[in-house]
Amino acid sequence: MILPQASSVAANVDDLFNALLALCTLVVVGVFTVMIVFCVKYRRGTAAERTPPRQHLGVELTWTLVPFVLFMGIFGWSVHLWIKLRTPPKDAAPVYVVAKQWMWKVQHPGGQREIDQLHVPVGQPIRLMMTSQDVIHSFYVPAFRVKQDVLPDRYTQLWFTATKAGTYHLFCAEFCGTDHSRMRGRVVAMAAGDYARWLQAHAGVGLAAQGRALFRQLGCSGCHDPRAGVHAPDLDDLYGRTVPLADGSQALADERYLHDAILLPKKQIAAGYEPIMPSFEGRIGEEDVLALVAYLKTRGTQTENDDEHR
Amino acid sequence: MNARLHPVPEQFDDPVQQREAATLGMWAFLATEILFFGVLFAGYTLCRVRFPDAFAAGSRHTDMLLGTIETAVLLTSSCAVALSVREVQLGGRQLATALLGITAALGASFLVMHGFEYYAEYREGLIPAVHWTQQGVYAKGMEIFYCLYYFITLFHSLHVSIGVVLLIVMAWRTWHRAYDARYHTPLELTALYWHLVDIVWIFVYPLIYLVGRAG
Amino acid sequence: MNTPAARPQRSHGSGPRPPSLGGNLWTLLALLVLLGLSAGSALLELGVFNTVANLGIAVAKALLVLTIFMRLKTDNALLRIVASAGFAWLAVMIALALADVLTRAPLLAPW
Amino acid sequence: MSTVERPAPPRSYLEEGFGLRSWLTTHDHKRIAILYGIGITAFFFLGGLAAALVRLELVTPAGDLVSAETYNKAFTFHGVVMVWFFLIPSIPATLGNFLLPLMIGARDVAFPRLNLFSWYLYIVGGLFTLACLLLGGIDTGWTFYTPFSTMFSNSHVMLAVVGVFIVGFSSIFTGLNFIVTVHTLRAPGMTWMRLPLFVWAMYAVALVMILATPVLAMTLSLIALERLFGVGIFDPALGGDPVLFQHFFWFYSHPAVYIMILPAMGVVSELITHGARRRIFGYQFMVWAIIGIAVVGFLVWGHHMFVAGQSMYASIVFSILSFIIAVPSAIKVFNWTATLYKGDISFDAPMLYALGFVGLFMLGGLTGLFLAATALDVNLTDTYFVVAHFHYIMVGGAVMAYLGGVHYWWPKITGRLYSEAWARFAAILMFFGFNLTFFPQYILGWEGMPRRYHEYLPQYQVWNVLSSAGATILGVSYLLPLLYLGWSLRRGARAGANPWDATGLEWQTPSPPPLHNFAQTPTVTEGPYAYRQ
Repeated sequence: MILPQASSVAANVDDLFNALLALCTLVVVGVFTVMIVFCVKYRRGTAAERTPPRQHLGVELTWTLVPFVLFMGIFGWSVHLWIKLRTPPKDAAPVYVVAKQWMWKVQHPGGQREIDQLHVPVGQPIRLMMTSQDVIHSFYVPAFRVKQDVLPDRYTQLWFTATKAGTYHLFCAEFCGTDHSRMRGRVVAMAAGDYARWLQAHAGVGLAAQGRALFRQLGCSGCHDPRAGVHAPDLDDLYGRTVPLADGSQALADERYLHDAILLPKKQIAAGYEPIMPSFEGRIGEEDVLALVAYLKTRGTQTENDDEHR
Repeated sequence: MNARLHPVPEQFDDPVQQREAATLGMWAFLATEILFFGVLFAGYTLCRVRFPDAFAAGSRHTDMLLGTIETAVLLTSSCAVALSVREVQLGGRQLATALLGITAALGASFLVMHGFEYYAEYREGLIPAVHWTQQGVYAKGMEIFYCLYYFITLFHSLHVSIGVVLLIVMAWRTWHRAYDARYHTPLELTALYWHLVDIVWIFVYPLIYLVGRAG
Repeated sequence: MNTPAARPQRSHGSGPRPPSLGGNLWTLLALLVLLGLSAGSALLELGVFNTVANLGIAVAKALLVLTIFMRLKTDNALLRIVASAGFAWLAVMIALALADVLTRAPLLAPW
Repeated sequence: MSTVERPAPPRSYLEEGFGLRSWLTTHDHKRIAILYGIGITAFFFLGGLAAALVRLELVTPAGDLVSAETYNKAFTFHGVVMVWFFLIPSIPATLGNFLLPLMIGARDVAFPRLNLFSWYLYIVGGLFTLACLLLGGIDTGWTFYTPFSTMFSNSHVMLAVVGVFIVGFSSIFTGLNFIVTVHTLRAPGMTWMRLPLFVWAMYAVALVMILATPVLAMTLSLIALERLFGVGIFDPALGGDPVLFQHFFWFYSHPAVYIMILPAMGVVSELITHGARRRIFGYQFMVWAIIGIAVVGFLVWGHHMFVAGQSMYASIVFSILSFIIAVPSAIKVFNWTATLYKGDISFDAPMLYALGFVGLFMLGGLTGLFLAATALDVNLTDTYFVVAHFHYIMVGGAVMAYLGGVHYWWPKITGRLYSEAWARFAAILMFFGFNLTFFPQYILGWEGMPRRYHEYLPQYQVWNVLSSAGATILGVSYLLPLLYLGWSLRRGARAGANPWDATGLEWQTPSPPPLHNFAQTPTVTEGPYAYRQ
């Protein structure tokens, strides 16, 4: 088998595959043998005994129930593995993936950005948070035996732990238009030390710092600065707070709230403020929203003061 | 014209078999109709569980009074066509024709009322892609609600229109003695079709007009 | 085995016995009352029971139309099976698709 | 049962009129079957040409023969044409139309005019699809996934969608006709448990056709409107859910797979009993298996969506249901095998096709288990493994059975005998060509080659070359029947009423049958396949 087993689940998947393959081969060989024996023995003109056999309920039930039990066994094994495949370990490190026709854009929490490449450390569970800017794509690394469709306007996740250093193919597996077959990349699994060095060499500006730059660039500070003349909510220490809303309800200012407040400001309006903020949907990419939210999470009175002293 | 002029087609043994086949065929067709509309209802259900508030907001923009009257009109028309089949079976021609005429008229009035609804919605800016002016928190979910609203009601109105035409043809033929107590299968089938159109509306009514009305 | 057709000719079939005039009119009355109930209940604050009541009433109305107006009560049993098949298949479609939408782990925000 | 010699056979349905008009306005189910036969044969070779282009392109890893755009359009056209214009109508609309009334002792289907109307719908739908091809084609894949098909594709999606929409009605009306025909027009004595399995299969297929096809039609309408107006319920920009489209699409398209394979199972049951000259083993189990497949087939569609963003729990439910539906398929294979036991087996061409079917169907069905197993499907879905799997079922299964059926009933349909030697040669060649084409694709899939790839990694080339070589052989073996069957129309020996000495009402009437099938309505006194040895 050419396909390497390079993730923590690959061997488990292959075990199930091989077991099922063995079972199926057994069935195929068995049935074919019986068919061939019958075909030879009872071919026209032989002197075989041909009194019509009786119909046996027992025979029918046997070959109904035995396959059923076997199938249920395979099903149970498969589900056990499936739940493992779909449940990321708690300590998995997040990496963000944004797919678009026809490239993979990857963003590490440290701000490192890559296109059509993904560097990961060996032995560390990685959790990919993926979304698409246009059509449905699918993130597929055969060597890891993992695949997950990447949908527009929604996040899907995928996790794996690379077990062998090396470079592996990354494919888009869901047909996504003209250059679908060129939407390929590589996943580079590196020993922990090498990975740390790689991170350092490619350290861009951290996500939060990128967000702070964007916050100015996009003109957010023009309204949300306490000294600005516009009556806009103060964002200091917003993260984790409970925000009273205009319709009388309350909302917890978690990441999702911040994310939606930027893209869909009119969805949940803070009490006491006019709904005057423009929507940034379609104006900034998903990766910029990520950066802005990362910045807002760090933005407390403390950091803001530091900012001013500088 | 009467039943003697309707020879049993070659593939059937006798009129009983022919009627059985026609009725079963119609019911099989109605089963496909249920699934035709069913896709839209399934789409409605799955979208509504994702945007319950937006659907309620969208529903509040529909005209509940007109919707209720439309439902009553269709229910009455269903009864009228059922009575007209009964009348033909009992040999009454004039009353049967009149009842069919009433059914068709009720169907047409349903279409007219719906036309008014569409016009009001156009003025309110509630037609996605054509004239949509809604803003606010629920605008997007409402747009999905209204997409479904138009798919469902237009597809239903298409069925009502076909039904009205069929009913007029049936009325004309009943008047001209095409059907009598012994042979009236086309009339029966038209009535079945009309009842199904009614049943679809029975479900459209609460799903489109009655969401989020309380309070 | 080619013996002559064994099936006797039957005369024109007129289908199930027509329901009585009163039966039809009472059904209409019941339908209109149910319509009123459904509109009225929608205006009361019942929470999820608004939807339950509305759909329950709709099912009742549909059953009335099916059994009385469409004569499923008196007609061939096969027709009842065909009609229920349509609704059953629709129920399957909605139920299994809902099984997905309702059990999806919300993952709207990537953190 | 025995053949009845008639001194002066009545005029056959082929002699009822010779002009084009007599064909295009016919209400005779047998002539309509032939009209369908001509249509699906034309579409089969058109779709085959598209497949040839795909296989040629894939001989080399680089995308050097045609552009990516052309390649995408080729596989889309191949899929659309083969699924809706060949496979779905293939056995039901040709063999089914021809044989269903004959097998139950009826003079025609219940609604002959509707039957002709279905054929016209099929042709009109086909013309839209051809127009789509001539104007530049469509590049969405036959699955029309949103939002690519609604918002992003720049090809003629509308024309293809309208074509498929129209042809959907054709199959709804065919299904409706079959259901009513089986219920009302059975000859005296033809009880349900005496129906040939082919009739049972047609009945089950008709059920699937009328209950699933409307869902496709409406879903495609939603796609068309969304494309036309730029808004719709699948639109992610509104918060709409593209996965919802997939639910609706597969609610039709998975049962559609059973529309393709159930008739094939029906045909093979006829062919194997004929070849082994035995009653089918376990008739009742075979019947229940057919019904079980048709019904449970509606409950498994989500196995196409394990990695599509469907919830983990829903996937588990769909997975177990998919395993369950494998049981009736297994029952059928075992019963066919057991039918050979103590038989009197002859290996004429129809029997060879049938045995080939059983072999290929097993390989296709068993690999379905890999795809039903969620954890394995993650790796295998959207790779060539899936492509190989469904070609084993639909081409290895359905097409083999269709051709076997065409050979078996050819004397009945045309009144002529074909060259047995050529027919056996074609059947054997087809079996080998098929395996050479598609078995390598299983390996490609397991090694991770995604489907619908215009260019691929060099490491996959060996298997792709083998597959393309096999496709050449397969192509030749598909052309052969066209030649020798065509030749038999003019030069073939006359067939008697019952050249196979087979049971079944269709063999009790002259070949080709007269306009209304039977001089007198037959009376049935025993179950099917009552072969005496």
